Amino acid sequence: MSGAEGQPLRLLDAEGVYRDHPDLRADFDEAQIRGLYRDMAMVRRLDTECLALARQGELAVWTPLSGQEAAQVGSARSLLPGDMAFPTYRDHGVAWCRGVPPAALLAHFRGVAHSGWDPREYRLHPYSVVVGGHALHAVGYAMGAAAQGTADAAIAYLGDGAMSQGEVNEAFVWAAARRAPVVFVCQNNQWAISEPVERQSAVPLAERARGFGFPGVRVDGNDVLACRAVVRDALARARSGHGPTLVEAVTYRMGPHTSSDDPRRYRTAEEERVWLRRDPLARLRTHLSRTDTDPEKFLASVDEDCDALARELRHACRTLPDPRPGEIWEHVYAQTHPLVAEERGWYADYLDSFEETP
Amino acid sequence: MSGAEGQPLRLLDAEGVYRDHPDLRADFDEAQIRGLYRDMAMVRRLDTECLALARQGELAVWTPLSGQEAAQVGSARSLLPGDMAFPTYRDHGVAWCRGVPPAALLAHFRGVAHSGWDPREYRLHPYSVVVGGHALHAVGYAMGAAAQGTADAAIAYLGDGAMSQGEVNEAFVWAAARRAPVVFVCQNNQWAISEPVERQSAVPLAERARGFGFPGVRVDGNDVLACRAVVRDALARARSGHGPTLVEAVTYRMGPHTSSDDPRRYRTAEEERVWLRRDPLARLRTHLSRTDTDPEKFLASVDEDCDALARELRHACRTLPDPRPGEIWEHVYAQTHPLVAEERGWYADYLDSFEETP
Amino acid sequence: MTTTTEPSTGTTMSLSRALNTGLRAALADDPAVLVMGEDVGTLGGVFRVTDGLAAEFGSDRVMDTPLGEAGIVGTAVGMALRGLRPVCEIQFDGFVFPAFNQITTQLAHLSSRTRGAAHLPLVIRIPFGGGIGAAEHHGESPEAYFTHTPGLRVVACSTPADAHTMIRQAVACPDPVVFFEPKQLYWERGPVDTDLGSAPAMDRAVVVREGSDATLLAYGPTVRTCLDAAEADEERSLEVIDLRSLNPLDTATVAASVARTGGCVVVHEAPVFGGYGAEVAARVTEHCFDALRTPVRRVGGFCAPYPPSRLEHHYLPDLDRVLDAVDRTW
Amino acid sequence: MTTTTEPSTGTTMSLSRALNTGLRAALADDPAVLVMGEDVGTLGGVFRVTDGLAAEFGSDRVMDTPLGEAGIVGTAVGMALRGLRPVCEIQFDGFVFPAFNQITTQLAHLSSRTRGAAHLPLVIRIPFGGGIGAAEHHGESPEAYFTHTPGLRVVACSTPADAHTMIRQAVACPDPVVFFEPKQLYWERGPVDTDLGSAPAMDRAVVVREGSDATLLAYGPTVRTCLDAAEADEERSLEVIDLRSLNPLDTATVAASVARTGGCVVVHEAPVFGGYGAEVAARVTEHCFDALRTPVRRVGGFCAPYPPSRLEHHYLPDLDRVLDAVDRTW
Ligand SMILES: Cc1ncc(C[n+]2csc(CCOP(=O)(O)OP(=O)(O)O)c2C)c(N)n1
Ligand SMILES: Cc1ncc(C[n+]2csc(CCOP(=O)(O)OP(=O)(O)O)c2C)c(N)n1
Ligand SMILES: [Mg+2]
Ligand SMILES: [Mg+2]
Repeated sequence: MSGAEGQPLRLLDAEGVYRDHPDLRADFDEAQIRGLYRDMAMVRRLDTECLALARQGELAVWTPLSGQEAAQVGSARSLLPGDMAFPTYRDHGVAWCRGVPPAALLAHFRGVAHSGWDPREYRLHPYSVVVGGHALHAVGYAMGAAAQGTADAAIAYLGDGAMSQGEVNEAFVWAAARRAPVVFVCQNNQWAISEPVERQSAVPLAERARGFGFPGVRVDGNDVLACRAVVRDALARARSGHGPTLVEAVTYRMGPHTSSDDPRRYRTAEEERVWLRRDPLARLRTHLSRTDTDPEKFLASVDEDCDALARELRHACRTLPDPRPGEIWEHVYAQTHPLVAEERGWYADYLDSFEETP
Repeated sequence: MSGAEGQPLRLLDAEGVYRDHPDLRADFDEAQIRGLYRDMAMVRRLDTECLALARQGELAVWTPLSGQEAAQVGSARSLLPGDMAFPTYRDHGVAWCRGVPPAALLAHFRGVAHSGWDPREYRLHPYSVVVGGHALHAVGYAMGAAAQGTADAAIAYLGDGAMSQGEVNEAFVWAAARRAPVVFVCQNNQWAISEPVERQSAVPLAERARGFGFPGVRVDGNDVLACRAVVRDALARARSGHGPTLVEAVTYRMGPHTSSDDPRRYRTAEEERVWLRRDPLARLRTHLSRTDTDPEKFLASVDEDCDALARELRHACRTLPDPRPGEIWEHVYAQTHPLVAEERGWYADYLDSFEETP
Repeated sequence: MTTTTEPSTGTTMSLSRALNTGLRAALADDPAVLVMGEDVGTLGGVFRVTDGLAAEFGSDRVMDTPLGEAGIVGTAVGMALRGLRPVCEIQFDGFVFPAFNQITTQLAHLSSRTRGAAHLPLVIRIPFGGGIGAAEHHGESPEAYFTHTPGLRVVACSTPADAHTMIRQAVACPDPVVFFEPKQLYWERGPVDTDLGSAPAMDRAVVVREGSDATLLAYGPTVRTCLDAAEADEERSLEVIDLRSLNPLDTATVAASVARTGGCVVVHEAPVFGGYGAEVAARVTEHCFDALRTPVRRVGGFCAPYPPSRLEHHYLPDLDRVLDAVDRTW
Repeated sequence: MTTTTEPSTGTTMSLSRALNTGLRAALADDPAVLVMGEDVGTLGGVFRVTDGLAAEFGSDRVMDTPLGEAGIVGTAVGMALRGLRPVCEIQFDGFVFPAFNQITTQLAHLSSRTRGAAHLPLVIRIPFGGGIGAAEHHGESPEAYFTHTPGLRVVACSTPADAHTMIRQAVACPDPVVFFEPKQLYWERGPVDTDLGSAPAMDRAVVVREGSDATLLAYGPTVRTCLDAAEADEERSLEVIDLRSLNPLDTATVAASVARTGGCVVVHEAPVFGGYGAEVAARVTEHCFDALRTPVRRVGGFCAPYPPSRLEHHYLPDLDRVLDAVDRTW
């Protein structure tokens, strides 16, 4: 596959017009395209809603994904059920595609749990807060899957900033040395908080891979069809024993870094406007409205689903039960640990002592 | 400059015949060539002598460089006095070229000091025991030199194994992002203790650089002229603000990893024989004997110098004074530290208490 | 009640601002000083500690770095070797670990390794502690990993006045300093005296409230907790010491107090087990064994990773837990 | 004198060999177990602990990895998440720090982070301690960095018998275990009983010498030092406890002894300041305050990086320094 340098691979142009690409197989039928659109619309709505909940103080913080729906949905919809995904804290679209109930995402951001889902059930690792900390896990997981003789693959999501972390580059070393069935998807959203991607690298990030001995591909991260095709092929390559691929999805974080961030401190409104015109949802919607058998009806049904999702989220957020104090100690160890038991007991008694006081 | 892939750049072929290379300026005169040969012969002798001292128990350990003289001397002789070198534990040839008195090298290996020289005086950082730990220092040093408006450069020595360390790859990120005047010289001596270089990378190590946005060059590390020319040019590039270069010097560790290692456990005698035929000293000697005005006389004088060096080393080793106990605390902090003072005082009294007992 | 750290003269400002003015002074005083880290330039840091400094001193002296903590500390070490005085920012406590190798095996060792030839006047600023409702790894207290590492000095400020003077003292110090800033108190306001003359030395503990019945030892965010506890205790007269310097520890000041009060409680947010309080307790016991009524009591975090924020008030030592421990010094 | 850790039955072998046979048994017992690290395969490890295992189990189960400790531990975490049971080797104590982020923020947190869904039965073997005349970073004792990290279990073996049983217990343990091996004792020989049935649980301390006048607490290499000291002391009857498990600490066994002897000395090679001995001292004091004649005495390394090897005998606690501390328990 080509495309580590220069123009990112693309199937839908900025006007939503579909153009074949010699390197990409893009045989998506109407149902698939509708599915991708629906996913993107739903996570966009999820995002808007959660940002609002954060601003209302219902969530402690929120990390918006708006602008990155195509990269996340296109890649995550390429996974098979047995594959394992290792997301960052911004990959709600990936969580959505893995089937994690939206309400389960809130636990982390409301501060009731570090992670709200069982990673084994959804084959989605918890969000990685330490930037890059999960890249090696994906490689190890993939090595394990290969050692067990399965065709399962792993996918590791990274930001452009994460590409500077030593551990992430070590993950590239290991993946290459062991030909691990892993795909690295770097969402280059142009910013690591206030730092533009040029501060991390003078050359396109996809080029990084070749130096480690595996292919890098630059794809238009706002074109869900291209993302879907590129990641599907990379996963197939991984599964068949040909080793890792780095996919750089060139995209944009349209909102703030988190609900506490103010992007006006470091970037221009003009830049934001330029990228607004590249909105991945708008692009697929244009395509749909040209090609779908009944776009109006379909889009209306999506809108309804979105509204329902928003209601569900608001309700879920406000009814999320607070954790019991005992949970502090509950899963520190799998096996009995006397110190944990002692502290836990002490604290329970300590709390009781207050209740006893009249 | 070309040569990140495929055949390493070379000026002297395996038979010691000089062949021009379109990419390399190689205007070395007789005095320079003699100098390079003398350096290589001296450090080879230093190495043999120190390995013997280690085997006799006079040194706790020794890390032999034999086979890597050309890579070390060729690169280090390209440094200007104001440049700073950051060596590994095996770069005695670099230390030699920086003017460190050979006896000062022994301190580390005899265990009387962690490092035997003043890095400011010789512009040679202490040997790096933690693999890769010094790569970022070289980058930072180079950034500092540039910030101060000087044309000083830094050179960081790395092994093939070190290329897998996250920190080393982070050093590549920083060097590229800041266009730091630093040259990375990776001596690919084929082995990281018992692990062949293929375990670290599936592609030539020099290729790593391009992915970070700077050039990588593969040079025949057993050809001192090529090493000298390549590193000189890379340093010139760094000095003139064009940023870092990675030089992979393809060479071979002809001896054990350390005096305690037994390479027969992991590599074949046949492999060692193949590389013995590529001995960097023999190669330059053949060249010299063809081109030098009076090779016999010159080589004889070098032999004498080597013998003198060996005597000096043996003497220095046996007369190296043991450190005083107080040195434990002497340089932990530059400024008074009550705990250090308290412990030091206590221990002095404690030692005295033994002497008092009759 | 002595208030040595809060001189009556001086402007009132937040702790974050006090650090900002301290860094500004350090940058202005010495062209070798530079500030570096993630988002410290254009953004001015996520806590605004470096706000405006890049505009004033340029992006080469207030430098936005690539995203990698080993890179930040490792290149800073290299710059220090070249004669600069870098002040590194680690964005949050939980993100210092990628730099741990550089800090532990390089920064802390280089002076000894070179027999004093390498000077490393390098400061690592780390916002630490919890109680701000943040996500995992944004509320931790990793100080004990550093206090056990010879070659490092470790300090923590707890007031705007100290923040200002101590950051300037740290920058001026010829040794590496790990400088902890209490996140929870960034927006607390207090007087700041920009004249360093009257400030206590960086490695001195300060009695911030005098008392006679028991001694509370704290640093960073728990100084406030202990002062509140002392205030709330109507029956007992509690002395509160802000340790300020964790390595070295000002044993003399601490021991003098405990010898007088006969009771001691040490309070921090980090897990008690193997925490810095263990060293304080052991050391106080070594010095004041006969004076102590009971063992030194330790109050701190539990043997568990820092919990999700809805549980942090259970995890963090508060006024009640401090007073409960004080009860147990009789 | 009880010698619970040295059963009379069993073959005699070196500690290195005892680990080797333990690992072999673990590999043979469970196909999910794998061994990984630098030079653990073909070479069999620089201390020959994994000698012959690659030949027997293949290079996929005894895996030579690229040179990077974060990579070793990080990929091992991933493999554990997939259901394997990796045993990682860190070649020397001083080289564990590049993996510190993985160990501290990932390995130790993942069970809590996933509310118990992620199991991490992962062992990190670390040869530790000095006294072998080696270069910088080959003689360190970093255990306190790990004991303060909730989520990790930390153990240290000191005899061939324990080496064999404890490594097998560690591999079988559902939690991450940091497993310290005393470099200095790799070639010490002793009996090994390969039947795990009679072995004490991994988290129990063991009284390795009974005594009535004072208690010496040690682990890893200092167990031998303390036994020698106890032997050499003709006037006093010294009890020696091999802590074996540092986190959790078997407080009950320790406190029972100190309550009886009234004197306590804790001995390790790591710097005393902020070292593991501080926790032991604080905890023993909390439990045995009234029984203690004097404060718990701590003997260990100094507030300095591990020195060049010609000075290590000054830095390391030896028989004399232990006995000097025993003197000071009266
Ligand atoms: C190791 C580490 N260092 C610093 C941080 C603080 N931090 C959180 S997000 C972020 C920027 C990440 O940028 P990028 O990788 O591009 O991902 P994005 O946020 O753009 O999705 C930083 C510096 C962190 N979480 N982890
Ligand atoms: C961080 C770290 N991990 C492990 C080691 C142990 N070790 C010492 S040398 C070495 C191999 C280094 O190989 P390479 O980088 O190729 O250099 P060479 O020895 O071949 O010169 C290893 C693993 C170390 N010194 N530092
Ligand atoms: Mg980004
Ligand atoms: Mg090598």
